[in-house]
Amino acid sequence: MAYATTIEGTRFTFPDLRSLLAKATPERSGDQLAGLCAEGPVERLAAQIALADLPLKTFLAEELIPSEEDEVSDLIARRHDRNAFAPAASLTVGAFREWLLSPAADAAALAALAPGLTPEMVAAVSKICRLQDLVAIAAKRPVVTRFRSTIGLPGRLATRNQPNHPTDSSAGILISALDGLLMGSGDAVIGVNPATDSLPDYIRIVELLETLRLRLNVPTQHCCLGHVTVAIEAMAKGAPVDLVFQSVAGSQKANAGFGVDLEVLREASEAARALGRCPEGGQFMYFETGQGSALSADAHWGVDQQTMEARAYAVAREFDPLLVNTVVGFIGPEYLYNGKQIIRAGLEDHFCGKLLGLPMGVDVCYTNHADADGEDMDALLTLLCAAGVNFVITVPGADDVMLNYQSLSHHDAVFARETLGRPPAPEFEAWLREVRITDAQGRLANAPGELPPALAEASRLLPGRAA
Amino acid sequence: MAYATTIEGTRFTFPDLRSLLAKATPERSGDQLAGLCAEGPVERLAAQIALADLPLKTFLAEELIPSEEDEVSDLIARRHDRNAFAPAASLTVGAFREWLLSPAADAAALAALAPGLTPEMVAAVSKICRLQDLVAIAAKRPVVTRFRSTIGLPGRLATRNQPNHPTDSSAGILISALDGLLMGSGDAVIGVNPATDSLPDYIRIVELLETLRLRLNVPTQHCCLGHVTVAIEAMAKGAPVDLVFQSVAGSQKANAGFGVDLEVLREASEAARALGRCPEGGQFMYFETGQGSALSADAHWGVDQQTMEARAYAVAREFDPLLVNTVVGFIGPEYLYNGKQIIRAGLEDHFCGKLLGLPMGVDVCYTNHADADGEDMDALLTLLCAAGVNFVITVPGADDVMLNYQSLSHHDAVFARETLGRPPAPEFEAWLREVRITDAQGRLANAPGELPPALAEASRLLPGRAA
Amino acid sequence: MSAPAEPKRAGTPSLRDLRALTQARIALGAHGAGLPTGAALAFGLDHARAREAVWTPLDAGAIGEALRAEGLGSVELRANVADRAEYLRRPDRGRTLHPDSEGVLDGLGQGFDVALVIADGLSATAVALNAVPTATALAARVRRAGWSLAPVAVVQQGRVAIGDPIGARLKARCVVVLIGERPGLSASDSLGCYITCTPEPGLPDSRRNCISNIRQDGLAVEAATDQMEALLRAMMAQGTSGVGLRRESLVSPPAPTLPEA
Amino acid sequence: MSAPAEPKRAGTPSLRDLRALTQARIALGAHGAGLPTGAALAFGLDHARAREAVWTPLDAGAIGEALRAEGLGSVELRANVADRAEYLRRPDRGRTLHPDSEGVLDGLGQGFDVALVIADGLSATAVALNAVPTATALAARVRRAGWSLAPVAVVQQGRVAIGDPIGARLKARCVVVLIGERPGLSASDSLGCYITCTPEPGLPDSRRNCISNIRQDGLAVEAATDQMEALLRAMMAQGTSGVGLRRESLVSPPAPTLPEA
Ligand code: B12
Ligand code: B12
Repeated sequence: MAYATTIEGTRFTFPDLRSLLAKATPERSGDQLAGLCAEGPVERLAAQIALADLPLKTFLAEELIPSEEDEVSDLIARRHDRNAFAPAASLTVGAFREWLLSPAADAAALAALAPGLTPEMVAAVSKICRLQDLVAIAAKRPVVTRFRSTIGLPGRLATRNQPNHPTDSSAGILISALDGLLMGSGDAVIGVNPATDSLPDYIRIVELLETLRLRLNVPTQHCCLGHVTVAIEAMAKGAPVDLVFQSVAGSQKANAGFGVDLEVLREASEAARALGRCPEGGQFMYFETGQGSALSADAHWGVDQQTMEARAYAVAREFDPLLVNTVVGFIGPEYLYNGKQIIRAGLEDHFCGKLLGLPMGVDVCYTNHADADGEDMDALLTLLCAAGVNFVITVPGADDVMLNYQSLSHHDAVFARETLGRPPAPEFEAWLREVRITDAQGRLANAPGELPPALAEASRLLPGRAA
Repeated sequence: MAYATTIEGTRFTFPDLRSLLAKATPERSGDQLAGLCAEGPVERLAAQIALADLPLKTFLAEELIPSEEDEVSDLIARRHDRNAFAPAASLTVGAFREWLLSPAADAAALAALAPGLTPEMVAAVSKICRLQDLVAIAAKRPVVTRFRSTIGLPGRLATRNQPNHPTDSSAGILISALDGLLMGSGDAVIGVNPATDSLPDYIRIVELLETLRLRLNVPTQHCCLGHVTVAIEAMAKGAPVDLVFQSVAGSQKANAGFGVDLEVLREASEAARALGRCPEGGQFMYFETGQGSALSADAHWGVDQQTMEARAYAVAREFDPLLVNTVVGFIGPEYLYNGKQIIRAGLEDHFCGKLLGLPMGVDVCYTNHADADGEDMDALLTLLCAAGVNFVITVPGADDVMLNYQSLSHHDAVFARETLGRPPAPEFEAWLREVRITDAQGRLANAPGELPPALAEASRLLPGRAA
Repeated sequence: MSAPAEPKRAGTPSLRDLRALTQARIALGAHGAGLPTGAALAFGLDHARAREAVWTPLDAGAIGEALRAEGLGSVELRANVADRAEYLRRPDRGRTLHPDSEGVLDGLGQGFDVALVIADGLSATAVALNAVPTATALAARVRRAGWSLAPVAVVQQGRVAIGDPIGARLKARCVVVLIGERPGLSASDSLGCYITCTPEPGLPDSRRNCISNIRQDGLAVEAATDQMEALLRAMMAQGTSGVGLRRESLVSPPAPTLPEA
Repeated sequence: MSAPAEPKRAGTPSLRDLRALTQARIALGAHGAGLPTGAALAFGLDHARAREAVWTPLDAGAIGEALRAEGLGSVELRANVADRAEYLRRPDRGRTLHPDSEGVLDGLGQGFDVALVIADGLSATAVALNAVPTATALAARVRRAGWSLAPVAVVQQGRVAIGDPIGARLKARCVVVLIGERPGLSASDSLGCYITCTPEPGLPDSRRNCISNIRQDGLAVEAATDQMEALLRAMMAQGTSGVGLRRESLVSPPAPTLPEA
């Protein structure tokens, strides 16, 4: 079906829902690369105006990618809850935005609505939201998950401590993880991206992290972000796997590009549950996503990258994750050209994920081939904290020496705690005080790099000391 | 004296303090226009490294603009308090930044230091601060002023209600002011920029605002932002002038371009004090500044625009103002090219003003010839609230129909209150509740544009009703 | 599920009924802190339009034609600016004449009482709509006052201070610059008028007087030229302009009459 | 007036003493939430350098020379990309050959066991430093294994998938792409290796295997080529690559030995 609107005598038409959504998307290099974006601001506004008038339920009638050919579409259709959707069933996209902003849309109402929303609906409404709307609405929607720590409580910010090393050296990973803990980072997860992709390395890394956790008694969980198939093998061998990780995307073909499908994710999830490490009712899956990955795998079906990203959340939602992380500026300028595009995309992803009921974190980051810098990240972190993001990634000095990009520094988490007033997960906050990493006010208590006495145990893990 | 640094074998030299400061400034179209900026990122870093090593006290020994030829320099030199400066006297610019970030620099320490700081010192340190530093440090330095309302208390945000009209129509101004009040805006000041510049119009406008204030019993102050010389004449004729306004800049010549000097400002200040409208110990001067105005008047002396801006604060500081407002994106792209430059400049200005002890507000704004949009303003507002800005400007729907630019909307103040948790001045907050503009939670209580019963009085001011 | 629309209370007026009193975007309504979707999209569209207006070129030929139809001679000049992108970044260049244009002025004679300049400034739209009527009305007043008027200079890519070199070269006692003000969100047709006595390059803005917001929904042409005439009279009498000019003698604009609600 | 530097407690170790264990920026110190000024400025400088590295062009001639010195023949190709700016925005073009380059391949023969591609990717620096030693070591292993090796293709403005059309045109059983990984803040010399069995245009990345972080402070050339050989052996045996490849047979990199603190 075609969609159209007239602005001052000029008629703009959009042949189908895909093109309407793509043309309504704020400027983005990835959609330009795909040849999907609006020609200019006026065509974009025309698309947004037409989109605002579109009944939300259109997205139930018309699929962007046919269910017959795509298991993600099929999943979205199967899981849609018509009863939950009922209160919004008569709204247009524009009226839905207004309702979301209104006081009526409080935490309870938003939680009740979530199973009635599809990725396409939330992507659509995000396209007619300003940054401020994205912040204001998301801020009303806490999503809380728990394993050893409780993540996503209102007014708090958790962090993933990401101690990567270019050759996965045990000592290098360990010391980096400790550095992060001493700066107060790691309540969402201590998670290593392995440079290598072998099973023995995977097992070595999770064992290393498990030792660290047990010795220091840190109320957190750990993860080796290897491929999910490797995780399955490792679990079969009895490795201490806290969280199962996988990158996911918004179409079956894109997931195939990542070497996964719903079936293998389900298998992994069941294997992890069977380990029984996570307390009953808790969560243990960890997914990463990011705008552009579907296009990168030539698996976007002519759908704009932001909508594809929201569809990835349908995959994540299926497995009740502890953490979902959009690595927003990670891939590069071909998808998000500069700081401005990264900032908006980060807030969109957080917004869409939260509306769908996901525990959203954001990797606030950029690469050296993008037109962005640390100041853009300062802005995005501050906006995300206002929006109530569940967690962010932090690395030593903002420099990931293996993945070759800049994420946040552990210092930035200190800023979030001390200036923005966002303490970490309560269990972790208590632990930080107990071991005297922070003082009574929650401020860092030690000289840089010094282990507080309560962590003397940790020193035995260090190279050259008795283990 | 020349300054130099060597990076990987390449030696960078800077002939004098002016060029060192200019080259250390983050990229900015105004400094490019003036031909002062660094050639590229590496030269900029070299200048920043050299600047970080510079002893702070150099700025006392070496003047950027000679006192003999510039009364602003003379004022800066005369007012410098060596005792207050003592604790920082041995620091370099780089160590000063570190101290500012440290817990030792709390509100009391920063307040005690302020009279010892010169504009050049704070400009210098701002140049080696990231956005996050600018926010974190400023957030520790509340500056509180009061007239009928108390502005700048920690955790609060005041607003200037700016009801401009292209022909200064009384009805047009009034209805716009009321619209703002109904949205909860106006505790810093209700301030009109007159389109006209005649004395009768000036008097008519202040009388109109005075009537509004008295009828509604609003705990705020008002202002007609005409030229200070007109204000002096109006006061002589007994007009009810709450605040005396003037635009000021960082050199005598630039102020002459504005048609003012320290003498005339002093005269105006004394005249306003003599009116006795402001409670004892309160403040009643209102200044506006903005990067680029000195260069625009060809009065920048080869000094970069951000340092010139900080020098304008020395002028403002002399008169113990109630409000200082940097109209950051107001002039246009020749000084701040895009959203990124506007965002940084706004935070720099706020930071420098606060360190100097000024009650800083920011006009979060952009023009249609700049490469910026409302989303950049969303980011800047959120960052400024984190930094503890005293007040911002708001206009109906973000559109100033007389000055032809976009500032914040009254709605944005609602966002700051409801999402960022920044209530207005306590007196005004109480008034808003009393007259039922807001409910018990501080949320807007009325349908748009409807006067609550308690404001029925206001309706008599409206055209077509008995006055 | 939509925001509660309270019934309008009898007796209390609504600002919505009074929207005609200002172009300002009052009584828009709000959902939480958010603008209604319609208002938000309208804002976006207006922004796109206003940005376009900045880049619209001036049709100087058409202005010359229209002036001729009103019996006014004119010349076309341009400032020393390569293109619109440079114009935005280099206001200094918009204040000086292109070398090609300097000679043009020399053929026009010297020693006029009033020189009149029309420059695109930041809005060619404002100039296209309002410059010729304003110039025509002002010229009539100049003639009536018995002052001599130079041929109108129509300048591409000009800034306010372009009047200084033009006025100086023509040895004019006063120069009146009619220029497109930066386009706003609601109006991109606003004309500014800046008058300077004894113009010469390098004068500060404090040496000028300004009348602003000349456009259909702003200051009317008659009222604006009234003020221009009064300013010119004061300048001719006092030999100066700007903040030094004594203003007692100036007419104040008529108090706006309030429409009935 | 500077941040309190606590005396180092006896007995408890400091991470500062162990900085050699990782290139990561650990134990930087903090003032409140802020980085020390030195670290903040160093970060800025590293960022400026890393951005430069992205734009540094590949000296393909020099690579060819160096390969020749090692006894390896090569050809110069380029992807279908106009310049670096386009390269960054259009990865799709970096995956296809420029028409001029297609013919070059046709003269080289077909049906090799292994084709080797060196492409600038996002860091010509990485290629300049590490590609030739890696290629030389790999070529020796290929020869020892008795596989045939095509002349090395040196590609300007190439992406990982440029190996697909090259490998397909050469009808190679496996293609090994050595490519500059995006420059990081601390290292802009990191080389990536991507191997694909039965290459053809349009293959998904799940059909490749990857060995990454080949550089001085990362994976050593010997260890890297060890893994490459193992991967090639598995691929030749199983006739596939990527996630479908069974890995049991692969050597795992030697466990890093921990330096004494
Ligand atoms: C931009 C602007 C400024 C900028 C000018 C810098 C710049 N580079 O553009 C700044 C912030 C510095 C400024 C300052 C002032 N401005 Co002013 N400004 C404007 C604005 C919003 C737009 C002007 C425009 O579009 N110009 C067109 C472009 C093409 O011109 P330009 O050559 O690029 O820029 C020149 C003019 O803008 C001129 N200019 C700007 N303001 C003023 C004011 C006066 C009195 C004069 C003579 C000239 C002048 O100076 C610029 C450099 O030569 C107008 C509002 C409007 N709707 O026009 C008010 C406006 C013209 N300004 C006004 C006023 C009152 C002032 C101040 C006197 C305020 C004060 N109390 O100190 C000062 C002093 C200006 C001076 N130098 O003498 C009034 C004038 C009222 C009147 N009828 O006289 C206006 C109408 C708005 C208002 N009501 O406040 N202004
Ligand atoms: C960018 C990147 C990505 C991007 C690629 C998209 C893009 N357009 O660039 C995204 C986020 C999609 C990605 C995803 C994954 N990646 Co990756 N990625 C990188 C990174 C950071 C830089 C790569 C680079 O510079 N390439 C050079 C440029 C010039 O190449 P390009 O042609 O522009 O881009 C291609 C390659 O980047 C390639 N690619 C990227 N990652 C991977 C992973 C594998 C296994 C393969 C075969 C190819 C591949 O896909 C791109 C499109 O063709 C490297 C780390 C590093 N230091 O190199 C890790 C890295 C290569 N990725 C890795 C992994 C594990 C993955 C995933 C398998 C993660 C997961 N568990 O799902 C997925 C799957 C990738 C796939 N499609 O099969 C590992 C590989 C480990 C190994 N030895 O096999 C690395 C080393 C980092 C890590 N340890 O996590 N990745």
